[in-house]
Parts: sequence; C-alpha cells; structure tokens
Amino acid sequence: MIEEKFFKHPSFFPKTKPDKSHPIKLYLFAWLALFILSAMSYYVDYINLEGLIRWFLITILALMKAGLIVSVFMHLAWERVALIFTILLPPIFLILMLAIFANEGNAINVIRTTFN
Amino acid sequence: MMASIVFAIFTLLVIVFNYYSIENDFWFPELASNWGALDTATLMTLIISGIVFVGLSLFICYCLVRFRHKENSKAEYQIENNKLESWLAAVTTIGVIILLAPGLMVYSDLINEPEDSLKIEAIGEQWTWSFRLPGADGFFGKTHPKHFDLNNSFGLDPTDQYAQDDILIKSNILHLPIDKAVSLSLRSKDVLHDFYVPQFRVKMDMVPGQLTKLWFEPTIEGRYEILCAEYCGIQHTNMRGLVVVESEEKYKKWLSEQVIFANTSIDITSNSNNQEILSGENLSISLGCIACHSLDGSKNVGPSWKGIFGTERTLINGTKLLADRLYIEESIIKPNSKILMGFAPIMPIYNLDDKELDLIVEYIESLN
Amino acid sequence: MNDLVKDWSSDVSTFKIRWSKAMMWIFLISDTFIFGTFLISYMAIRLTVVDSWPDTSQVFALHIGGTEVPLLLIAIMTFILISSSGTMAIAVNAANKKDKKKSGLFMLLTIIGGIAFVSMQAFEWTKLIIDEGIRPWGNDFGSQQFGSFFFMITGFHGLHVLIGVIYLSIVSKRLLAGRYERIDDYQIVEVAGLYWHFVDLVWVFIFAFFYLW
Amino acid sequence: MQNIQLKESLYEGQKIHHPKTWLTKYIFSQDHKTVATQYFFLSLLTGVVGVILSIVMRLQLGFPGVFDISPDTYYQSITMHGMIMVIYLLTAILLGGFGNYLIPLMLGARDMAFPFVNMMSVHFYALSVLLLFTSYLVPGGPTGAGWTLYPPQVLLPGTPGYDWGIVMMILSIAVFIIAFTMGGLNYVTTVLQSRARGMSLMRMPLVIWCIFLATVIGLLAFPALLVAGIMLLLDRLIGSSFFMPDIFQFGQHVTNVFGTEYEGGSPLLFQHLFWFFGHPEVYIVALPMFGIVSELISCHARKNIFGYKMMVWALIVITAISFIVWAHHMFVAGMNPVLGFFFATTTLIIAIPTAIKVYNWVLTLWKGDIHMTVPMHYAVGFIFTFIIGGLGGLFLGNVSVDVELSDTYFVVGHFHVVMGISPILAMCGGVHHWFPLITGRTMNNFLGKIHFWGTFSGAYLIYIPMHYLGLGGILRRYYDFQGLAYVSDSLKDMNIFITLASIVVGLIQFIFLFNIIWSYFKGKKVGKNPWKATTLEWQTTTMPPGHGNWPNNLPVVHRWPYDYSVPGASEDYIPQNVPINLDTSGENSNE
Repeated sequence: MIEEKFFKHPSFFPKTKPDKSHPIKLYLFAWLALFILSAMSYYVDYINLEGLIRWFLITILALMKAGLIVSVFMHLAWERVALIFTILLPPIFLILMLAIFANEGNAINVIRTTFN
Repeated sequence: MMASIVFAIFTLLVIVFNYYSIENDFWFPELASNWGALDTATLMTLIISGIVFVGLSLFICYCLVRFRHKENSKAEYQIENNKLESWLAAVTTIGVIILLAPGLMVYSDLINEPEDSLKIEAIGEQWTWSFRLPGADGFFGKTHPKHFDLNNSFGLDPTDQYAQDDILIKSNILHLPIDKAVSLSLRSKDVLHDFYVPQFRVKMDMVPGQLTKLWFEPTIEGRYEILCAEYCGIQHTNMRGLVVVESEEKYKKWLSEQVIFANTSIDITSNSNNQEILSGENLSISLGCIACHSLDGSKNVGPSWKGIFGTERTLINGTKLLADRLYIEESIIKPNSKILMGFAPIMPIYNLDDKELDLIVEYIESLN
Repeated sequence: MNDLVKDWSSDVSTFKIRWSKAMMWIFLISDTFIFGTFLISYMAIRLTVVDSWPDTSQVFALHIGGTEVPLLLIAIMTFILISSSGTMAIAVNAANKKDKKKSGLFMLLTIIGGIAFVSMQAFEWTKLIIDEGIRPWGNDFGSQQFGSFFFMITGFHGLHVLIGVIYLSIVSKRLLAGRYERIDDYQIVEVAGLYWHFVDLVWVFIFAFFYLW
Repeated sequence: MQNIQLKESLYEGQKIHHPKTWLTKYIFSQDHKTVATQYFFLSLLTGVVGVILSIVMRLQLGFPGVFDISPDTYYQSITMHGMIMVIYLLTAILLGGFGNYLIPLMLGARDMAFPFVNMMSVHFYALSVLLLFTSYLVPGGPTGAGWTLYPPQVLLPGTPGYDWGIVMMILSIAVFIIAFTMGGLNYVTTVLQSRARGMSLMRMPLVIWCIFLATVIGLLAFPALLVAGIMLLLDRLIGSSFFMPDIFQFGQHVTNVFGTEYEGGSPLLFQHLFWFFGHPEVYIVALPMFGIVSELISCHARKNIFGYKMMVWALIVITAISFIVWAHHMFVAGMNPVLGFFFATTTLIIAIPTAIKVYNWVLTLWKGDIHMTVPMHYAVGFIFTFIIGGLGGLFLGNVSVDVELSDTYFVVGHFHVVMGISPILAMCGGVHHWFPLITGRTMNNFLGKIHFWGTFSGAYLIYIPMHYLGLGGILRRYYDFQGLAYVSDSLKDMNIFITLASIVVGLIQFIFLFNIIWSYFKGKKVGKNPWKATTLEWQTTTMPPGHGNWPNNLPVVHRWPYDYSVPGASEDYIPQNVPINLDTSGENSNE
C-alpha cells in the first residue's frame, strides 16, 4: 500500500538536529593541530625554502588546514553524505578555471618576455 | 491543421531564402587566399544542419496534422523508449564528430604558420593601421609600449641594432607579393582591434600588451580592404586599410621606396616652411587626428580641417567667433572648452609643446 | 553511498538539515567561487606580469628591536583568527547542548578576536601605505599589481570579517537576551558559526597563496 | 484522506504573515506570488526600453543618416540593449518571475523558504534597474563599450561613457547580483528542503528542475562577473591596472585617475572572467525556457513528456558542461591558440544532450492528442526557433568555422534566435498557460494568435537573413556600411527590409502587453484547472491560490507529474495528488 510506503520512509522524520555531542577535547585537538600546521607553513617561509619543495609544502599544509576547519569546525565530517558531496563537487569548476587561467597567463608572459 | 501548414511554409521559406541570398551575394565573398578549407567546413556544416532542420521541422508539421485532436481521440501512454533514445543519441554523436574532426584539422593548420613565410607586423591604433617589415637582416627590432611617442609611432627600441633597418609603413596601405605565405604578427597601441580581410577569410584580434599571430597566402592579385572586426570605439566603422596583392617585382619596387627606422624621426628638427607642412602632416597622422577630422571637407566625428582656417565658426551656445591660430591651439589643448555647433565634446586633450602646435596649425592653415 | 542515493531520491527534504543551515551552506559555496575567482585572477596576473613580484616576507616584515622578523604581524593575525574560530566551535557546541551562558561567553570571545583581527589589518594597511609607500598603482618593490591585489583581496576578506563581527554581535545579543531559549532553538548559532569558520577558511588560503607563495 | 497534517518540525519558518495594509499587500509583500508579479512587471518595463533601443539601432542601420543618430547614441543603444535584455529582462523574468511563482506551488509548499529574503531580493532588483537607468543622467551618458564591457576601450576616451557610465553600469550589476543571490538561495533551498510529502526529486515537474538547475548555474557563475566588475571598477577609480596594459592612445601614454601610467595588466583576463560568467548565463536563460516548453507540450498534447528521466539527466549534463565551454566566445580573441581544441570539443559535446531534449519534445508530439491551443502554438514555435538556434551553434562552436564567422552578423542572428525570439515565445506561452491560475481568467486567444504569428514570422524574416549576411562577411557593431567594396548593393535593401520587419515585430509585442492588461479585467472567467493539467499548482482549493497556497493541509504527492491519457483512467489526466490505489494506472505510473 502506498501510504505505508510513505510513512515508513525515513525522510518523514528527519533528524533536524544531527547528533553533535562531541567532547570539547576534539575541538581543542583540531585547534592545536591548526596552530602546528600554521607554524609549519610559517617556518617554511622562515628558513627560505625555495622552488617546488616550498610551493608543495605550502599548498599541502594549506589544504590540510582547510580540511581540518571544514571537517571538524564546520561539522562536515558528521553531515550526511548527500550534503558532503554537494559541498565538495562544485569547486571542481574552480580547479579547471585555475588550469586554463594558468595556461593563459604563462602564454602571455612568454609573448611579453620574447617580443618586448 | 492551418498552423502546421504555415509552419511548413516557413520551413521551406528558409530553403528559398538560401537561393535568394546566393543570387544577391549574401554569400562568401570572392576567395583570395589559401583558406578555401574554411569555406568547405562552413558549407559542410550548412548542408548537414540544413538537412537536419528541414527534416525535423517537416516531421513536426506531420505530427501536428496527423495527431491533432479529434473527437474521442486519445494519446498513447508510453513513458520512455531507451533503445530509441540511445540510437538517436548515437546518431547525433556521429554527426557531431563528422563536423568536429575536419574543423580541428583545419584549425591545426591555421595556428601552425609555415617556416618560410614572409614576416610582417601589423599595428592597429584608433583608428588606422600601420605596418612594419624586419628589413635586410630579417629580424624585427624589439618594441616596447614605453618607447611610443610622436616620432617613434612604432615603439621601436632605438638602441636595438635589429631595429635600425626595420621598414616602417606609416600609411594604412600594405603591399603583398602573390602566392607567398604571409605570417602577420598583430600588435595594438591602444584598444582591441581585429585584422580582417573578408577575401582572406581569417581574422584575429589585436590585443594591447601582447602579440597575436595570423597567417595566410594571397592567391589572387588585387586590392582588398582591411577592416577592423572587433569593436574599438566610435570610429570602429571607419577603421579601414588596404592590402594590395601584386606580382613579386612590383612588390620589390614598392618595398624599395619605403623608409627604414634609422632614417625616420628627423622631421620636427628642420625649419623650412615646406618641411614643416610635411612634418605637420606626419604629426597629424601619428596623432590620429585624421581619424576624426577629414581633410576633404566631409563631416566626420570632428569638423573637417579643409578650409576652416580664418573662417567664422558657430559654437553650441550660438556665439560666433573667428577660427584663428589662437582658437585652433586652444581647441587642441582644451578641446572641450569651445564646442562647435553639431559636434559632440568627445575629443581627448592633447598636451603638445609649442613647436608641435605650430606644426599642426601651419598644416591646417595650408589646407585652405 | 546507499545513504547518498536514498537522500537524493527522498521526498520533502534532501539534506535532512534545517533550512537556515542549508541556505548558509549554499551561500558559502557561492562565496567560495567569489574568493576562488579573486585568487585565480591574482595567480593569472602574477604569471602574466614581466617585472618581478615583490618578496612578500620582506614587504611584510616587522622591525622588532632592530632585527627584521618576516611576516610576524601576519603570523599573529593568523593565530588570532584560528583561535577565534576555535572559540566559535566551542560556542556552537555549547549551543547544541543548550548551554546559554557558555555559548554566549565564547561568542563574545570570538567577537573580540574578530575585532582584534580587523584592527591589526587596519594597522598593517596604514603601515604599508605610509611607511612602505605601497599604492594600487605602484610600489618600490616590484610589479605594480602587487599593491592593488593586496588591497583588493585582503580588503574583501576584511569586509567579510567585519560583517561576521556584526552578525555575531546580533546573534550573541539575542542569545544572551534569552530569545533562543524561549523558542528552544539554538540553530542560528550554528549557522553563524558556519559563516565564521568560512572566513577563517578563506584566510588560510590567502595566507598561503598571497603572503607565503 | 491522504492529506495528513504534517509535523511542524518539517515546515518550521513557514509563519505566514497575512498582509494588513495596502503597502504590505502590494509593495512589501512576502507572498511569493506577489513577489513574482513584481519581478514580472519590473522586468517587462525594462524590456520595453530594450525593444525601443533596438528600434533605434535598426533605424540607423536601415536608413543611415536619415534620423541623425550619432555613433555615441548607436553604441550606447547597443550596450544598454544587450545588458537590459540578457540580464535585467530574461534572467529576472524567467527566474524571478516564473521561478518565484511556480516553485512553491508546484512543490506543494506554503511559500518560499525565506519569504523576507525573497522580498528583499525584488527590492534590490528594483534598485539595480534604477541605477542602470540613472547612467543616462551622468555626464557622458551610459557606457557604449558593448554589453561585453571589454577593457581597455571601456575605460578610454573614444568610447562613449568611458568615465561615469561604466561606473554606474558596474554598480547596477553588483546590486543585481546581490538581488539574484538572495532569490537564488531561496529557490535552491526551497526545491531541496521543502517539497511536499511524496514529492521526490524524480517526481518534480521539468520546469522546476530547469529553474532549479538554472539557479545553481547562476549562483556559481555570477561570482565571476562580480569579481571582474570589481576589478574593472578599481582600474577606473583607484588607478590599479588589472586589465590595463601600457597604452599609447591619441599620441600620449594613457594615465589613470592619479596621473600615473597604466602598466602590465591583461585585457584577456577580463574576457576569460566575463565569459566564465557569460556562457553559463546563456543556460541560465535557456534552461527555464526548456522547462516551460516541456510543461506546455506535455499538457496540451495530452501525453507524458517522452523520456522524463533522460530529460532530467540531459539537463544535469548540460549544467555541468556549461562551465567548461566559455572560451568558444574567444576563439579569435588572441588567447593561447592551443586552448581552441579543448573548447571546441567541449562545446560540440554539449550539443548532444541539447539535441536529446529536442528529440524528446518531438517524440512527445508523436502519437499525442494535440490541442492547438495558443500556448501550444508558442511551444511548437519555440521548438522551430530553437532548432535553428541550436544548429547555428554548431557553426560557432566549431573553431575553424568560427574563425570565419565570428564578429559577423551570423553571430547576431544566432544569439537573437536563441536568446531573443525563443525566450519570448517560451515566456508568452508560459504566460498564456498560467494566466488563468494567476487571475482566474483566460487571455484573449485572437490577440494571442496575432502576437504569436507576428513574432514567429518576425523571427524568420529578421534573423534568418542575418545568418546569410554573416556568411557574406558583414561585420557586426558597424555604424554603417557605406563605401565597403566587398559588400553587395542589395545589402542596403536587405537592411531596410530587416529594419521594417523588426519595427513591426517590436510593435506587435505591445499587443501582448495589451492582451495581459485587457484580459486581467475583461478576460473570460474560467473554473478550476482549465487546461486539465496534472501538476500541483492547479490542484489548489481556490484559484487563484490564496496566501499560503494550501488553506489547511499540504498536499501529498502520489505519482509523477505527467500522468496524461493513462489507459483505463476515467479522465485523460490524473493529478499528482490522486492516490495510485484509487486508480487502475498504478503500475504505469513510472515509480
């Protein structure tokens, strides 16, 4: 029967407040981790690492920090999969944009350095 | 019923118009370069899409007649037919590939210029063209926007030894030898322009602060207009040039008459009156005055220079005054202080020194 | 994964979260695109320009007793913003436990952090404009786009922080006034928290790609 | 009996503020229906201005020199016409108007998720329109750089409105983006979070799918325009040079407002940013048209839309790809030529899902029971014009063909068929279809048919010739064509013909406006659900729906939205909220 199908459907009584009773310890840990990561990225600049290694470290550290903030502070880790996917998919377009713009910028730079 | 018939009529009208436009030359201009491939690609797309359009349209018209509402007629209940739809998708994909593949091949030719091509640089500015050839050494001298000034309208680096023998063509008429691949480097001094010769088919924007490339091979002797295809300000329409395709020897002769960079930029120093008129003319060209002020009395964005000197002019506010030396100098330095009747206050301010002012005014005076 | 399909094919509500929270998340995605586009344009121009890009650790250095400490101020600002983010997280956690006092207290701490951040940024701007002589149309260190991009990106981020401070003040005022207690609904604190964490998130990338890169 | 009182927790925030005064009823109303009407009339108003501007242009082109239209006026008209039509008319009317009206009703919600934000959205939109038109009052008039606002000419003398017109334009756009974001967040949240019980995503009418996806595109694409606008504004106001390289114009080096020279910027960056917004914008306009037409065809052919699932997936694919095709507007703009291969390929790939949608519309007509009502006229006409437009896209997307055709009248013809005539047909069809729902009266059929045939034939007579002019290499944005050797003499007559045709079509549009007003007072009164449609908006207890849409209980949805001509059913349509077990068509109902 159709009614049963509907009433049994989980979406009828959604958890309007997903369970977020995490211990404060978790936040303090994330907090500490963020400090350490920031200090590390600051240190990368302080000891004047150059070239690929510098860029690699900076990017990795930034992404790790971002991951911590989004997943722990913004609770995304404990959200439903549907939401997580919706949040994480659109930035793909930004990555493609980045690739194209980088290519374009390089091309123009080459032109300018060779012909001026 | 009626509706579908009218729809069908309009569909066929497209085909009719196809013939009409071929009759009336709304069709590819005469081809004068090696880029017939572009026409082929376009024509192919036109035919395929034309067939698809007529087919689909007539099918719709048929449906409208065949399945129009009648007494107790009832529609068929079919939710979907994945087999049919995947077939249609597959056919469309094949069609797209058929269109795309040749296009990409032509494009790869388009962006790879031949090695032995004739190197020419075209410079666009509001609203005229000028050209530069590498000269005897076969190398372009370095250029930089910061070198631009009234005597160095190509922005060449004076210290570069390659630059000295570069051939500068300040007029907007370019001569080309026939059946020789030409690769153009395109530069712009001010805003976006686009080098376009309809008979050569290809076009490419000129972007300030960078350099774009374009190549073609003229195949028919003749004189063809150069047009600006990218909107570049109110005189966009009047930004025209001329490319003359001629035999090798004629081209050589023309080339030998052109000045090289080392011999330019001497005009302003000399003093004889005749010299000044000449260099005033050059000045007015390099300043781009003549883009807005015609020399033959015809009305343009700005008032024509022919025969204005010493005549009485009427301003917007109705006051009349004599177009003497002072008035003309003021109109150059503070253009929007006195606006002529029937013209818009759009002239930019030119801060020229007294000598240059004199040259311009002398030149205008000489046009009487 | 099964959960994913079930949610998307369910009726009524896809995400099973409150509307305000869903709206904030969607807004944050849109805002991500704004900041992403800012940073990508910055990258494109920095790749394009011919003259060298200024050495940031030299530009943003701070002189402490004669010795030059690179990026000190920025490090402190980062520290403050992360801390404020942490306090905000605790405030949200307390709000979920319906602990009005604690939540309000930590929100006030967050607001103080935000104000400190903005004022330090103001100090940094004045230092750069007056001492270093950096202008949108040029500077003594290198490419002239440096100044304009710095003022544009940090300015836009600072604006976000400022809005966040105002937003949080309103929320905390209502919280302490007991409005949410009455309707027994502390959702809005969590929503405000999302926004604040996002501001922090953006700063992470600005710090990495503008100051350190 | 299926309408079970829902738990409050599902519908929190749905406090219905019943209007007290005239002001709160018509100006500061939070009712999505009123907001939609406000959007509708405001955008129609700007649209009228846009039409007048286009007539100004055509007069110059048809009769050069006769009407004494200066180049400034001409190029300012081009710019304002483009901006108004693309952003302030189409985006606003399709999402703000139709979206606002239909989403809550078709989903079985009481109102938008955030009625107050919704109200703010329409007020910000009004402000942006105001700012747009004040640019006619600033010194130098509105900007005349073309709707693409390309630097550097947009900031340089030699282009009209280079000093203050552009500033007003950017401010107006920024305000519009704020307004759109407010509205967009509402639409997305409402669609995702407050559907009726039983209304799963795969049971949503296609028009809601389309408006939803168009809004998503907008929320992700408008940021690029905002950023580009901000950077352009800074170039103009604080002397930065993001887009301005070193420029030597009229014999002098161009300086910014602080007297220092521009240096090192990249004009191409703006073009990339602009088109990263600009191409998705095409789909922001196109998808809602798709949706409206799908509804009309299905309802008036009394047949379920063919291949509903395929249609939805096609829409999603189009949405995704629309973000990675933008540079096909820049094939000859001087970008790195290698990118041409990538963007040509993606562009032609997007043609496939679009074609599938067209096939499905045609297949919906096949073996249907077609009532040639006025809305059906519009819908079928849309299919014709859209086929033309789509095929034109095959030319311009294919890079080497584009090299030959870009910047010619082929482009003008193409995007006017796609974004000029097709939206008009879809919009007017939608208005004819939903007018009874809004007012309780039908629109006048006779006037409707006059307007349809006028507009439809106009589409052919104006824009088909333009395609052929493009083949002939006639360039767009030209003030006049005098003294061009390669242009045939018959171009003059053709321009006159097009001008006359466009004037007629322009005037015919006023018949439609008159029809709306006339029918509002004098139109034939009709009962509930005159078209016998299945979707929820027609199932409200009162027509037009009252404030809050559903007086006591929210409806419960039991079937997909296209149960037309179900075998064995008593009527040839079964509304979405009729339980399946009350009817023999359960097994057919596309569960």
